[in-house]
Amino acid sequence: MKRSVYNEDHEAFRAVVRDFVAKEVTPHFADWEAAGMPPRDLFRKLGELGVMGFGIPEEYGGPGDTGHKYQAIISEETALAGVALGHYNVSSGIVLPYLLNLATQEQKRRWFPGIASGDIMLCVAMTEPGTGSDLAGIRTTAKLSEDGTHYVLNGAKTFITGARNSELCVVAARTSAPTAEDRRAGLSLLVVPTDADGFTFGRKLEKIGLKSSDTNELSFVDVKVPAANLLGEEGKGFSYLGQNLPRERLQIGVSATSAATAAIRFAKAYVQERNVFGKPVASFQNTKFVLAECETEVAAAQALVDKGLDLEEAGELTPADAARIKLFCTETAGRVIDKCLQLHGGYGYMLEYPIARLYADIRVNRIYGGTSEVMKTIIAKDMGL
Amino acid sequence: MKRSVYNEDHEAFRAVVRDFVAKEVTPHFADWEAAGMPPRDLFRKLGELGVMGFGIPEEYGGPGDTGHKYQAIISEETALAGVALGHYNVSSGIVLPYLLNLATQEQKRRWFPGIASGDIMLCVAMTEPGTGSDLAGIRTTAKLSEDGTHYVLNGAKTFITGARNSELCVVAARTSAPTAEDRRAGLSLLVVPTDADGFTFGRKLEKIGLKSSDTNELSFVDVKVPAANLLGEEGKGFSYLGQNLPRERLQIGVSATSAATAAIRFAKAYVQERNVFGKPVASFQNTKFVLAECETEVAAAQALVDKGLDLEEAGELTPADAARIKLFCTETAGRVIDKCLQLHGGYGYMLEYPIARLYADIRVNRIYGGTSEVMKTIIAKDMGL
Amino acid sequence: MKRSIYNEEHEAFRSVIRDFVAKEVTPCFTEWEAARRTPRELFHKLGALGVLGFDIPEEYGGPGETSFRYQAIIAEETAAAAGVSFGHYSVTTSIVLPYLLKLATEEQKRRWLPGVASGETVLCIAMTEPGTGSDLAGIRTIARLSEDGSHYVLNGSKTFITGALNSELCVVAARTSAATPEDRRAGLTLLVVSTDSEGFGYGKQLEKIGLHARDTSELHFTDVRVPVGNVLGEVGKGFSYLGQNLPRERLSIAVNAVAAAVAAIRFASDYVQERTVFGKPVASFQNTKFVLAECETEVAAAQALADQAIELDDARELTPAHAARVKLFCTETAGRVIDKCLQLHGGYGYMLEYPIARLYADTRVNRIYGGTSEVMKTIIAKDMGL
Amino acid sequence: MKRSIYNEEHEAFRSVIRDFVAKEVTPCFTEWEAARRTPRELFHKLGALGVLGFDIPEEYGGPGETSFRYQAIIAEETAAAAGVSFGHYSVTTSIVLPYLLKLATEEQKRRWLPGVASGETVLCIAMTEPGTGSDLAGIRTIARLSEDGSHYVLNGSKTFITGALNSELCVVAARTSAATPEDRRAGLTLLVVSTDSEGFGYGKQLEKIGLHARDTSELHFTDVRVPVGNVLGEVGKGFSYLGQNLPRERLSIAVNAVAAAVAAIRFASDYVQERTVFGKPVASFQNTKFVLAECETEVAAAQALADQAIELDDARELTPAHAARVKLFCTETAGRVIDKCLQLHGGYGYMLEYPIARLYADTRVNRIYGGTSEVMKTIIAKDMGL
Repeated sequence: MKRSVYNEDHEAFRAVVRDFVAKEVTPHFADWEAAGMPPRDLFRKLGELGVMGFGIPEEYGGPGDTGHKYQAIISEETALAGVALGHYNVSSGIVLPYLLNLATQEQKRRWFPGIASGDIMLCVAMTEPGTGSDLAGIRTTAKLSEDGTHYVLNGAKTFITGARNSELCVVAARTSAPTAEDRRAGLSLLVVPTDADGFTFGRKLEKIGLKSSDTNELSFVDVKVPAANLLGEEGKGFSYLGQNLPRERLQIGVSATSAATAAIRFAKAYVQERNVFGKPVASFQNTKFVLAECETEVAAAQALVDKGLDLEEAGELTPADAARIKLFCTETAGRVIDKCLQLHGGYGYMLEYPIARLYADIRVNRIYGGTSEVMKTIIAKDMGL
Repeated sequence: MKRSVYNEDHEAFRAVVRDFVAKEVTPHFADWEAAGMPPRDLFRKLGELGVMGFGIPEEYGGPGDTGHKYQAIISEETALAGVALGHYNVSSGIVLPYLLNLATQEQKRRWFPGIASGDIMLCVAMTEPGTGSDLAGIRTTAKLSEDGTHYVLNGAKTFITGARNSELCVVAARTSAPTAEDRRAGLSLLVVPTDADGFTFGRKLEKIGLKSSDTNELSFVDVKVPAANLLGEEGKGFSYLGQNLPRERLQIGVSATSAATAAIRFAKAYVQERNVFGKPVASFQNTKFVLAECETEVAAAQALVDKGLDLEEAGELTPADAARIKLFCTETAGRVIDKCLQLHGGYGYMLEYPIARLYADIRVNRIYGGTSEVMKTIIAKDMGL
Repeated sequence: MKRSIYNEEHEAFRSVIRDFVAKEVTPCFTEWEAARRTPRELFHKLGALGVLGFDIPEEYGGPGETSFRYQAIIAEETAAAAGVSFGHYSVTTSIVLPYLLKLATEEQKRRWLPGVASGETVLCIAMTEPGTGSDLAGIRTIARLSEDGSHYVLNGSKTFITGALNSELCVVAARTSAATPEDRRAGLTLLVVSTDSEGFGYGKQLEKIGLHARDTSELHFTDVRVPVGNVLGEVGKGFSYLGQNLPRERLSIAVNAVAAAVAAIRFASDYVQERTVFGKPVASFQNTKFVLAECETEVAAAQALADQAIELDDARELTPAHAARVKLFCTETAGRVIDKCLQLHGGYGYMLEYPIARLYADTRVNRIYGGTSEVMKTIIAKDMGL
Repeated sequence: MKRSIYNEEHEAFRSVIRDFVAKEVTPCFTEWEAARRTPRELFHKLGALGVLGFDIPEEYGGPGETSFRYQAIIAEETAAAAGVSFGHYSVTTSIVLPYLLKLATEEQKRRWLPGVASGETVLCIAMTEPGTGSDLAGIRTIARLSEDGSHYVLNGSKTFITGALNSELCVVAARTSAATPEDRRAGLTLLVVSTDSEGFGYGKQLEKIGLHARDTSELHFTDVRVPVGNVLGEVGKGFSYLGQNLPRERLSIAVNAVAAAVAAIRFASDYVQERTVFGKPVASFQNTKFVLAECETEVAAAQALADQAIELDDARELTPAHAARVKLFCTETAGRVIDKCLQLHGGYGYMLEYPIARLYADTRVNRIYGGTSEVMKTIIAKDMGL
């Protein structure tokens, strides 16, 4: 169905991104998957393309606030090509907004130009082994030195995406103990250079999919973090978390929908090429109906996402709206990609077919950024239940 | 989620409709269901309200072309109230458009003022016993008299909605035999007064739901229809059929979505009132999750419908778009209403609860206006499959 | 798929039932639906057929203990025949009679059971009250013992009572003393009340989505005198009696649901083979084939599960959690299958003269009564240690 | 739910297998997955255990005809233990061996079967060719008889060959004469090819979504000499031999799928009881309970269906359409159930060190291999007369 969320500028940008993906990503993607991450240089190229610093004011080398649709286009184009840009979205879509909100003038000067150019990549370390999404249970500690010049960081984190390609890591740590009244008190955010002494990479976790980005355990042993790297106010870390979640969830919805669109495209091409019993698979009624169902569900997901993009631009996207979009689009994408794989028969199980990768990759979409169950909790609350 | 398809004029109109429904429909609806149809007078009241003649030019007593959104609002408001306006939508949404497209100047003068005022209600007779949706198989014949003044109509029709409350019936009949090359040749549309000699009502069909509108068998025995009541050209009947289908399907999508919205509203009210084991049903996690899922799916359906309304207004709604909307919204409504009934427990099976009526009513939405399977066929063709 | 739970004797019984259904039920069923109840005589005929007194000992006019297989066959032959039923037969036989078998005294058995077996005495049960739903601890109907201790005086209202219009005796759950703070369930007693007692009033008949051949009513009790000799079991222990027969009741619902699904597939298979669209039989479309193949496969699984449970029931090993699994699975499956089979009928599927339409309207309640799917899940999860 | 298909002897066998899995498989399985194959020695150990030669007559070193129950137990104990497997064990034992049992001559049996039973000779099969998919009539690999009639010269390529790296013999479907216009299936012959023959080349190993402990490869044949004594069955009748054992193969896939689903539920139950969220165990949330109750119920039905089929197989009554129903239902159910159980693990469910992640990646192919769900539906619909 005809979409109406993008204007001509957006479409011009889309053409640039598509071109970049075709030249710089698709031909190398299998290598990146084998290596478990893209080359560090990818992000410098993205910096040259001007897409690393969305939201960074022009004075610091960024394009200023451009609205979220440009980022949505990047998600769409990579998903449609069946590839990914490593932890690009973590850095630009998830971590950078923390800095945009919380960094001081001095910090901005120090970090933003490098981020915009792709020389500084960002990751974030929240989850700890055993705590899951319950951030109030964080046990990593950051003790201020006696002279007040630095914090001493100790602890362990897990599920850290993109750490091996990042220069800075935003770490949630305890600067004081929680209080009886408030389990969430005492958390602070520190910006930690990944090359600091005592900052160690642990195991690289093996995942079902998303093979082209690294997911790690980290451990901190007496890491010295300058006090000037405190992000926001000490002890207020918890309140900063999740402020950007609606956008992050919208973004997941965008990319899930595009992945589903790509899956339909792959399946359609496959069933038209492939013969069974002397007839193209596409000629069977079941094939037609399954793809028609898929396309219809994706049309609804796209309408919902597009609505979300417009609401976001107007500053009207509520947290519950974002939850609805994430829940619907990721559940839809899961179903659709599963059906499109099925139409590939045995080839669908072979990773050289992009549909197999999509299947393995997409499973985590119903989990990260808040599981479907968390989304339902948010929506039910919004309904007054 | 915030909707953006309606402007202030629409919302003012909505308030009028809501008021009408609350005063003139809801209090009497159970009686209409018991009677199997609403009183004939309802449509005169709707005529006074000015909603019987959408599309009829002002010179014939109508409001002119107002765009489809006003009709959508009527569907929404009736569905949200869990009621229906008899065969209002058949007359105004399905049959009137044939007349708007095909009637001659003289016919318009003869019929439109009465239609706009609610004095002339319309129904349409296509399906015949045994032919189903295969209209090329029509066997009802209309033979032109020797003097060319009238046709003599003979045959039988079935599934005719609203015939007992209609003054005119558009009948598809054979004015000549089909040709070997074209099974569809020889069909013509005749506008037949329901009080004509030989126009007989057969059985009233018992349905699972939709108890407030009559569905009938009709038979024609030597019914004399003036030649001046031929609609469009003789023999071109088949080509006229289905021209308005995209709008009709959009309309079904609108009302299915609103019915699902109503179901969620009913279920929410029920679970908040009702206690089980000393706790409100609303306090159980399952209740919350089920309603959150439902609301999310309906949000997607609503986004899709709203997109459809905008496209329709811009003249850009393709037949495949309409098929997508109908398929998605009716399938969603089916699932959602089923779940909302379930939350009512045993009460959900009792027809005095509106959810039970919705359940019985909605089942046909996946069938009429073209089944889900027909929609899939249209969509697959549009996908190039 | 080939089933193994029936032997020749069962099949002989099946053909008796099939005959009966064809002669006595199918031809009149539409009338019964229009009348919103079966004729009372149906139960006399069922008594003559010998199917009203399963498990009633021979001394009281019954056939003695009987495998559930016979009831399963009845479910299969009624639902599977044409989506018909024996009205509230399964209520009297599978739900209420077991209370009497379990709790009635010798004297009560002599008084009631022969009539039940012959069809002279049809049974119904009154638990739910307006506003209490399935929370039986909230029952407010009161039975006050008379001063001379000879009878109870019953006052209150009940709702959702199936088959009351055709019943002679109604098992009523009533409060004989107040609930205690420690035990909300204390003070309930079961009374067997004659429906022709003075003060026993029928309220409005409830209109349902389907199941039109069985009446569902409200009841009102105004100073109804119930002899103390009609107390079932011990005074005050009513709550503990409730639900003891639930596993079999749920098995019965499951078996009915599977039979209905089997019937739906048959109706749809017949329909799609007769009916042509665009000059081709509907059956020739791949979608039709696939949908029916899916349906039949799911029903094969449901049937296997139900058959296994029938065998466990025979061996007295059907636990409440097993029965919950069987009910949940079979009713959910039947719901999906019947919906798909209706869809294959197109517009005809919405017309009640087609049995598929009736099945659709009738079976929706399967996922609700006898405990909703949600209640089943609660029971199963508990059994899983969750 | 209580199962009735196993007796004490079966349970004794089960505990042997359980031990073996715990000692020989689970500790090394991650390594095998990383290596993308099991060590060849595994099959010697399995031979010593006596599970490689089911149905091989005693005179050839096997245990004679054996109920499928033993293979079902192996499926249950491997999948259910920790989502592990014996590599391509089920291919050699359930898929390829039956061809030899059915078609081999006396001389061939003497030559091959003892080694198969002992684990000296492991089997694989090569049907699919690049570009032909499941349409076996399109096979282009050619076996040309030598002028002296002593051997065939084999040329061509195959793909999707499971376990070839660990196999000594490969059953290859090849064209010994051209297809005729009347019969596209004519001219196919089965040859038993030694994998160490000259010209027998391993192509690239295919990367799969899961099932990493079994190798899947392309094969290339370049002038491979195959003695005429290695023709299996009659020349030109290859097509008619294919698929004769499919019902059991499909039953085997179904049984594996059910075992995997059972394991998934166990992993999820354990996880949700250990894991806390917002200070409460995940198990305490109603959604968790309901989801697991649904899963367990669906798996109970799948188990009942599969058990019924195992009994039918024992009685030689498992028809192709029955087997198709069982495969369709059990693999679709396992797919849904494993997906839900993964979801309950949250982010951990996506990490391959958790067995649920492995199960998810491994079982996706169940709905595809051995005939896709769509092929199953086609078979079932035909059986229904559609």
